[in-house]
Amino acid sequence: MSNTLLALIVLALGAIGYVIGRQRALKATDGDQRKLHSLPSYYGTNVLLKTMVPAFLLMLVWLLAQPIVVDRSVRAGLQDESVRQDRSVSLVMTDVRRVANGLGIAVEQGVMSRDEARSLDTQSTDVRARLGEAGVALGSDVTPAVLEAAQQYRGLSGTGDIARFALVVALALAGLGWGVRESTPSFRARNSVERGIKSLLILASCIAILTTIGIVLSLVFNTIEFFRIYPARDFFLSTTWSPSFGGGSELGILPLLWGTLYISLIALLVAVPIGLFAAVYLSEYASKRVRSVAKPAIEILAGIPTIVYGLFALLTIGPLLLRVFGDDTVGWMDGGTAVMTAGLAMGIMLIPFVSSLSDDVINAVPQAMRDGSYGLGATQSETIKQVILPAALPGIVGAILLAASRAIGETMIVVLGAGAAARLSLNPFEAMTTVTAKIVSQLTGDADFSSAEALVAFALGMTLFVVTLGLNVLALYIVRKYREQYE
Amino acid sequence: QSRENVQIAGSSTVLPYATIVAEAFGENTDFPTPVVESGGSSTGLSRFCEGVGEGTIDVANASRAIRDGEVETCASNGVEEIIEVRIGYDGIVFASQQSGPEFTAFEPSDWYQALAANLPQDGEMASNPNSNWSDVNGDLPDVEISAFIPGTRHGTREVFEENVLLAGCEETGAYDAMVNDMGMSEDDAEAACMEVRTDGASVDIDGDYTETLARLESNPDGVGVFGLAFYENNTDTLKVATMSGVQPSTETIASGEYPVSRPLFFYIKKAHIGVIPGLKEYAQFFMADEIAGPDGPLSNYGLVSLPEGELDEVQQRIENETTMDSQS
Amino acid sequence: MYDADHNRTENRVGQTDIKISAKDVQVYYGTNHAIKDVSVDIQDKTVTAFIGPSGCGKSTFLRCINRMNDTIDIARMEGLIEIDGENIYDKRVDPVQLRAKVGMVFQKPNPFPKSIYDNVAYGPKIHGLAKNKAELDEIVETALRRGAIWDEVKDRLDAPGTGLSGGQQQRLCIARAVATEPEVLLMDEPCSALDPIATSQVEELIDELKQNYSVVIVTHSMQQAARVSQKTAFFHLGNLVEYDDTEKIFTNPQDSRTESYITGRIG
Amino acid sequence: MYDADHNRTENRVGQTDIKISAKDVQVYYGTNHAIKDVSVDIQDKTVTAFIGPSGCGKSTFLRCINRMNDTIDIARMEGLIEIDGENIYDKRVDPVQLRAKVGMVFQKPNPFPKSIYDNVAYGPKIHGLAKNKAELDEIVETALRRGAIWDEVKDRLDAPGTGLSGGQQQRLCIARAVATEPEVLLMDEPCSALDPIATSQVEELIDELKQNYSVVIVTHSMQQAARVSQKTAFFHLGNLVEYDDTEKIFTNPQDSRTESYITGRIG
Amino acid sequence: MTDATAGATPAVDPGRKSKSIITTDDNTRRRNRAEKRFQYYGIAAIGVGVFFLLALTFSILRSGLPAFTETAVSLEINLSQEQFDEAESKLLKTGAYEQLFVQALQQQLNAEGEGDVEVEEDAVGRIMGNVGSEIREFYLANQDQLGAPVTFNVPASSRVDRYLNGGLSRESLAESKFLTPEDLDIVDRLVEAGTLTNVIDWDFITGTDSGVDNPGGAGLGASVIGSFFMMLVVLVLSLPIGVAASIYLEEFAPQNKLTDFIEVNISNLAAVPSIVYGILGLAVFIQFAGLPQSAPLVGGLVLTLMTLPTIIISTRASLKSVPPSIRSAALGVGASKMQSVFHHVLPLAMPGILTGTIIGLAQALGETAPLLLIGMVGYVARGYPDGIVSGLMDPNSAMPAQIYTWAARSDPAFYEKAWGGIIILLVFLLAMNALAIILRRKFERRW
Ligand SMILES: Nc1ncnc2c1ncn2[C@@H]1O[C@H](COP(=O)(O)OP(=O)(O)OP(=O)(O)O)[C@@H](O)[C@H]1O
Ligand SMILES: Nc1ncnc2c1ncn2[C@@H]1O[C@H](COP(=O)(O)OP(=O)(O)OP(=O)(O)O)[C@@H](O)[C@H]1O
Ligand SMILES: [Mg+2]
Ligand SMILES: [Mg+2]
Ligand SMILES: O=P([O-])([O-])[O-]
Repeated sequence: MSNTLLALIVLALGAIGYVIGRQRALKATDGDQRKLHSLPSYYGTNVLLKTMVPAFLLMLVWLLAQPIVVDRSVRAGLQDESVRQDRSVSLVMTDVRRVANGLGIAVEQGVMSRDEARSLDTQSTDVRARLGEAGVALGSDVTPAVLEAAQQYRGLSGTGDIARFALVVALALAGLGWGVRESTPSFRARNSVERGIKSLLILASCIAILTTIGIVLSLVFNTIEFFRIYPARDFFLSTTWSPSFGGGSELGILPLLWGTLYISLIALLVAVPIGLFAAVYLSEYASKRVRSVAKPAIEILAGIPTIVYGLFALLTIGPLLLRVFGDDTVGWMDGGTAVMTAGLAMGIMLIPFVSSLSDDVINAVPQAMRDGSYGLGATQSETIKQVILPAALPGIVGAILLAASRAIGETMIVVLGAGAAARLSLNPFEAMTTVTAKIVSQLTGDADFSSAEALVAFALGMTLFVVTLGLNVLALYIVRKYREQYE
Repeated sequence: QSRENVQIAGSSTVLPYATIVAEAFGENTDFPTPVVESGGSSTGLSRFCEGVGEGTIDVANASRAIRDGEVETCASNGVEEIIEVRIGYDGIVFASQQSGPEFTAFEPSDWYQALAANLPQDGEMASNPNSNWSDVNGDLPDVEISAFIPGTRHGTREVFEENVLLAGCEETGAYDAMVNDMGMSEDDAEAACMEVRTDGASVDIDGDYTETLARLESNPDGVGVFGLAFYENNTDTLKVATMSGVQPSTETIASGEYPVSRPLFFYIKKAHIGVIPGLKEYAQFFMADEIAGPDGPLSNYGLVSLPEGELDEVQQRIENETTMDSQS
Repeated sequence: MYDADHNRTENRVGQTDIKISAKDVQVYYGTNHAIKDVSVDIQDKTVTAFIGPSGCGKSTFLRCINRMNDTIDIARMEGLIEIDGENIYDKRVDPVQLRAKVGMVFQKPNPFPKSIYDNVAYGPKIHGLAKNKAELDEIVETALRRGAIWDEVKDRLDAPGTGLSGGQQQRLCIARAVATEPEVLLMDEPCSALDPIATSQVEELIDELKQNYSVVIVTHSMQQAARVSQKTAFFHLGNLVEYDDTEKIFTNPQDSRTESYITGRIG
Repeated sequence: MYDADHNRTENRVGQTDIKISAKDVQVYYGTNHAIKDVSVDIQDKTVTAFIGPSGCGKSTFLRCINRMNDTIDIARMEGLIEIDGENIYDKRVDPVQLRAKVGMVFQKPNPFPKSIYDNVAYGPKIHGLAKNKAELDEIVETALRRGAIWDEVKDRLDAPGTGLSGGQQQRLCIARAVATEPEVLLMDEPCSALDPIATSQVEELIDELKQNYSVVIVTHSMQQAARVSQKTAFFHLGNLVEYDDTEKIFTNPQDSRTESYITGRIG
Repeated sequence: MTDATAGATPAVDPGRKSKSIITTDDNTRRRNRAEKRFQYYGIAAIGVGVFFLLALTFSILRSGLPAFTETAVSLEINLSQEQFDEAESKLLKTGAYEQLFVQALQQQLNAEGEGDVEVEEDAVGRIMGNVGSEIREFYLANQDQLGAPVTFNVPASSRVDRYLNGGLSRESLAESKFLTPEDLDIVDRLVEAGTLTNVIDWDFITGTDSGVDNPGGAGLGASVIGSFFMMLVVLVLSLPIGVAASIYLEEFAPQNKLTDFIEVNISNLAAVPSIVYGILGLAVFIQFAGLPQSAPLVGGLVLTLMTLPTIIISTRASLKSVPPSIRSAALGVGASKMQSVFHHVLPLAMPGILTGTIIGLAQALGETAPLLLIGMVGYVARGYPDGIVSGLMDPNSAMPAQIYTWAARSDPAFYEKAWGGIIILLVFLLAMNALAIILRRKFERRW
């Protein structure tokens, strides 16, 4: 509640700052904005940013830190006496927080007065029952120590809340003052604002790095643990994948990697040509009406849950392929689940990834390029193939990379469509499986979570991460080399 | 903020029963409906063992007993007191399409001979020559072997390997042949008994029983391994085969006649009792006679409930909050 | 190859075969009536200049002749244009073949984002004018020479065409257009970004082209029109005001507007 | 607002304040040395013409003056350019402010894919030149008038700027550039697509601008250079061959290359 | 030149007949055929896409539409205070109410029946779905109705529903313990009497999940809300962050090793299996930051991280495709880089950005795996949140998670529910995309 209020106050101060900053700058030049370095709105925005950004940052940090600090000090008080023999401090703290919260709710609902909440003791009151009246359920009766700690908790939090409120508002005001003082005609407000925005942009791109670090960190420890109990050599070089419970599993990643690449390849062989042709048709040939219907329609394919594709692969594509390539005809295929089955279903799913994005970039190629080609007597398809697609190449590569990534990361279709067999084979009509599918199954299975069979999921994840990283570096390198010719 | 609800995670085999209980618990008590996550026994236990406190789960469902290594990890993370609750048994049945070939009776030996990677032949291990069920046993239909068995991530697989494959291996004398004639160590022989062929006759299913069912749907000659509850819910599309002459049912499993079954569990963090409202009540509710007893909704759904005495003992254990180490 | 025929064809300049014949052409951009009722006969083996103030519809009319207006959504054309007696808006006409026959140099140079070589080789390749790489190389070289840009780019044929200076791009586009050997060449201000020398080289090219082909050139330079063209058409506000022998237009215009324009009084 | 100062400043034409001073400027495109060692002082309130054959580096040098070369990845500049005594490549210099001060009309017209009005209003808007809509309208109208295009577009200010004819686009870009009231205006062949009348209107504009500002114009027309400029610089193969009073360059060039060029012998 | 070229193109001679444009020559015919082929490939590609869309839609609709109806029993019962008190004293109160209802129905059947065959209570129990909680809820809220007749409309068992829909035959029930062929006679009687009717199952659209033995009570409503809050988080975070990151990388970042590293990283993040994001989310948001489990906020954050690469990659691709002349034009009138990007480049790149957003959100909306680890898959029947904060923080499920759990349940009725859920998911998706698609149309232009 008070946080919402605080946020609103800061927002209001920001708005006020905007107006003042703008006015002050304008006033200094008697309303002639031409004499200002920047547009008046930049002066306003400058003040607004200076008012709001530090204040919100402080508020955020404080909100994160206060519970920790309060926790720490209440905890210190509990340490000696009251930690029940069989309870860790953290659980007692859970109780303390629950009671403290309960008191808060009770006060809010008028079940208890503020003083009462402060002076309550376990002898004279059944705290559990009183809190029950306010709809706060407690797991057990409240001990005096816990109640006391809860009251202390409430006190500290209350003080913290007030201090936060005051400091945040003060900081906002300070920022406002600073910004307003700066708002002189010669102040480079635009540069200042743009610097601020640029920092925000940089911050946004850092999130990608943070995510990467997070992923690596969340995988790496268990991966190390895995390699401690399972030889890395076997993991990377063995061509057999056969986990079992009794120990003695063989956990070679090669067949899984092979399956991943094979299935992704087939999916891309389906999705890229179909997607590109669809994109080309939509952007170059189709009438506006057809385009406005077909494009979003195809995009639905990306939104159909993958389990549907999995079932579609299993129940429709598999039997169909079996009829064509099965024992009755050429005998390449033994069962309905195969690399081909999953690859086809996945390919369908990936069509919109390629088509929609490529359509947008193709559409963005300037008309002058087309005119130039038509003017030479090129047919539309020649123009597309030789002028437009090369011009749109960077974007198309991006789209294909996205589709490839999605193919590598897909699980459900593989589980249902490809069969679960980990094998190294060239025949696309055989069952295989992928790294991702095995990550999911090893992670969510029945194996002992500290065993190699479960930990291998992390090693698989880590390896896949490194492998795709390598592939991406390669892709970047190729694109760069290719692109340099053009720009 | 403090957590209001009981938080449960773990086995997908226990999940159905847990949902029945959770729904009833929410409807019949003043506590909020517990949250039951699926994700597998292993995930559930690993989260269970992350530590104590509100941010961790209170109960882990498991379709197998917790392992020593896991207990150690738990302990090292401060989860020292665990209450083990055995809720009943899960029967494992062999079923095929209602309209498919006549699979009506199996012996463990049939399965062993059909699925083993290698069979002893003239004092040597040779790769399994059987391609049709009738090659294995003349009474079985003459259709290609196509079995859908639980993948290695499933606890069911372990039961299948031990109670069916290994049993069949011993029944046919293959085990003895390996140990005595070929001079294999007992461990090696056991491993050889349980090694499943990879030429496509047997398909590992990593997903749920619905996936096995879907596989059968696209392959009418297939035979699949299911949980009893699943089969009972799908008698319109599946027909079940006897194993060693015994028809699977809650009664034959409870009595121990039917050979393939496994116990199901959930584990409670004792430290959370009294901290998380409703935790103990949930466990009590779960194992109450009206729920987990032979006439309760769980049994009605397909859980093989605990025999009378055992149920009492479990109820007692919950009541007294008896932890695992204190019972042993 | 043009040179070879030079002598034989020289004498036929001035003949009056009609190559392109437009009748009552109207062009609308949405509701904007950009070309009003234009009828004109353009002769073979002749250079025809289109002059007129900016925005009067020269480019628009030019684009009608090889149906480049088709690519502008909002453009709508009415009337009849015949080339060699064939209605180019006939259903059976393949605009691709038309455009191969009627080449075009656009007002704004628009090199492809490809190498200089590929820019020029593109047309010959799609029309199958070269049997092999060596022949193609030759075609490219010849075209670049005729576009008066060979010397500047011969060492950087692999560099992107978009990295050239404005005038170089313009000449590249001219080279690109002549490389496909069109029968009619439409040039929309081909020398606007060229220095006098390059301009005169292009003018020479035009002169050479007219031995065999018909060239239509849009220009804002009266001098240029007078220098290179045999016929001149003066457009004003979408109307074809006057069309006659160049000499006549520049010495004795019939319409007062024409006179005003060439003497620099209306724009 | 320029007109207001017209009379007062008239008499000061011909003064020799140095506005832009370039010393030893080198520009490389990758390994291509496009500008070699160019030093030149450009005076205030003067029109300076850059002439030279196509591809000699005029545009490149022009783009150095307002640091538009910064946007070309492979372009690298060395040397010193000062405007009003301040090194424009100094770290503290804000290229944005520089470009607001040094306006530019590009060789290839590049209107924004927005309405004509917005094309012109964009600069004044971001520089805060108008207090309100009415003022902005006025600025736009004035700019379009000065760009000699007002009459043609006044009825279609909401139409997209990209739907104009080539010459109209060019004038729109001129209007857009003058709308921001730069102190220096760099014009890269501003009249290349214009008819004589429009050209003379733009030349008038240039004449008017020089009362207060400094104008640099690239042109291929010797006549135009002679007409509008007071100073002329002749570039050749990346070198500044000669820089002097226009009159002198055209009547008595010092360098033989200059002479060859203006008499039409080298290109 | 002359010599060299004369041989090259002998076709040109002064008196040559100029080519007709109406009669096509061989070369053009060949090229036109290629053109036609190319165009047909395009049409075929679209056709393939649309065909699969239709095929999938058809199978989804066929399997899912029955989920929207249910077979309901309407019955008037009269509960006394004593019966109420007794039921309330039980541990399994809902069971007691159910029994009362079943008894009432049994009585009615026997009363109006021919009298010769007694209908067993068990048989009636098998016909009914789980009805106890509905009845209990009603009487807890309306105790004044005790002792007065009240008509209830409650679901019959899922098998009865399937039988009446033609999904079950008598023969197939031979082995079933949940419904016997004989029970169907009673069902037929009830249908004739109008006690059993087919009605729209509003609970399915608005309700929460139910236990596995109660398919009639299962609903998707709460998880729609869960998904809504998740998507809200995803949209609010991933679009601005993704666009901001792309702008920085594409327009401002110096070309150096670091930005290359970031670029490669982002493409790589797109290839990280979604369950790994779940692992990350569990570690960072739940264990480290202490956010609650099963909360849509956490789900949204995880999906945001997962969606970011998609949005960044597509945004960068479309920023790249904006021609440089636009940037020069803006810089040339003295716009700052920031202004040129925000005023000119970004609007032109908008279609691509929106496409990336549509695809990214579609992917996020249908994703289950990462939710597995942060507690949103399973049984999370917590009903509706009462505000934004509670919507974000209270445990909830999400549509794909709910569908996934249903699809794994034994009772085939849940399989139907899963497909029905997919229909709702797609409707939600379409609604979500509609705005983006309209916006995209507005921004699309060619120049
Ligand atoms: N973006 C670029 N990348 C590489 N080289 C370039 C680029 N722009 C120009 N050049 C080269 O630099 C040299 C000078 O080009 P510049 O554009 O300055 O010529 P210019 O004098 O303006 O010619 P024009 O009159 O034809 O416009 C030319 O050789 C040209 O090919
Ligand atoms: N794509 C278009 N959309 C709408 N109107 C257009 C388009 N192209 C040209 N116009 C308009 O049509 C008229 C004729 O334009 P056109 O380009 O033919 O002029 P032009 O004679 O070539 O002029 P310039 O010498 O300036 O190139 C002009 O009023 C112009 O604004
Ligand atoms: Mg034109
Ligand atoms: Mg230039
Ligand atoms: O999910 P399970 O651990 O029971 O296989």
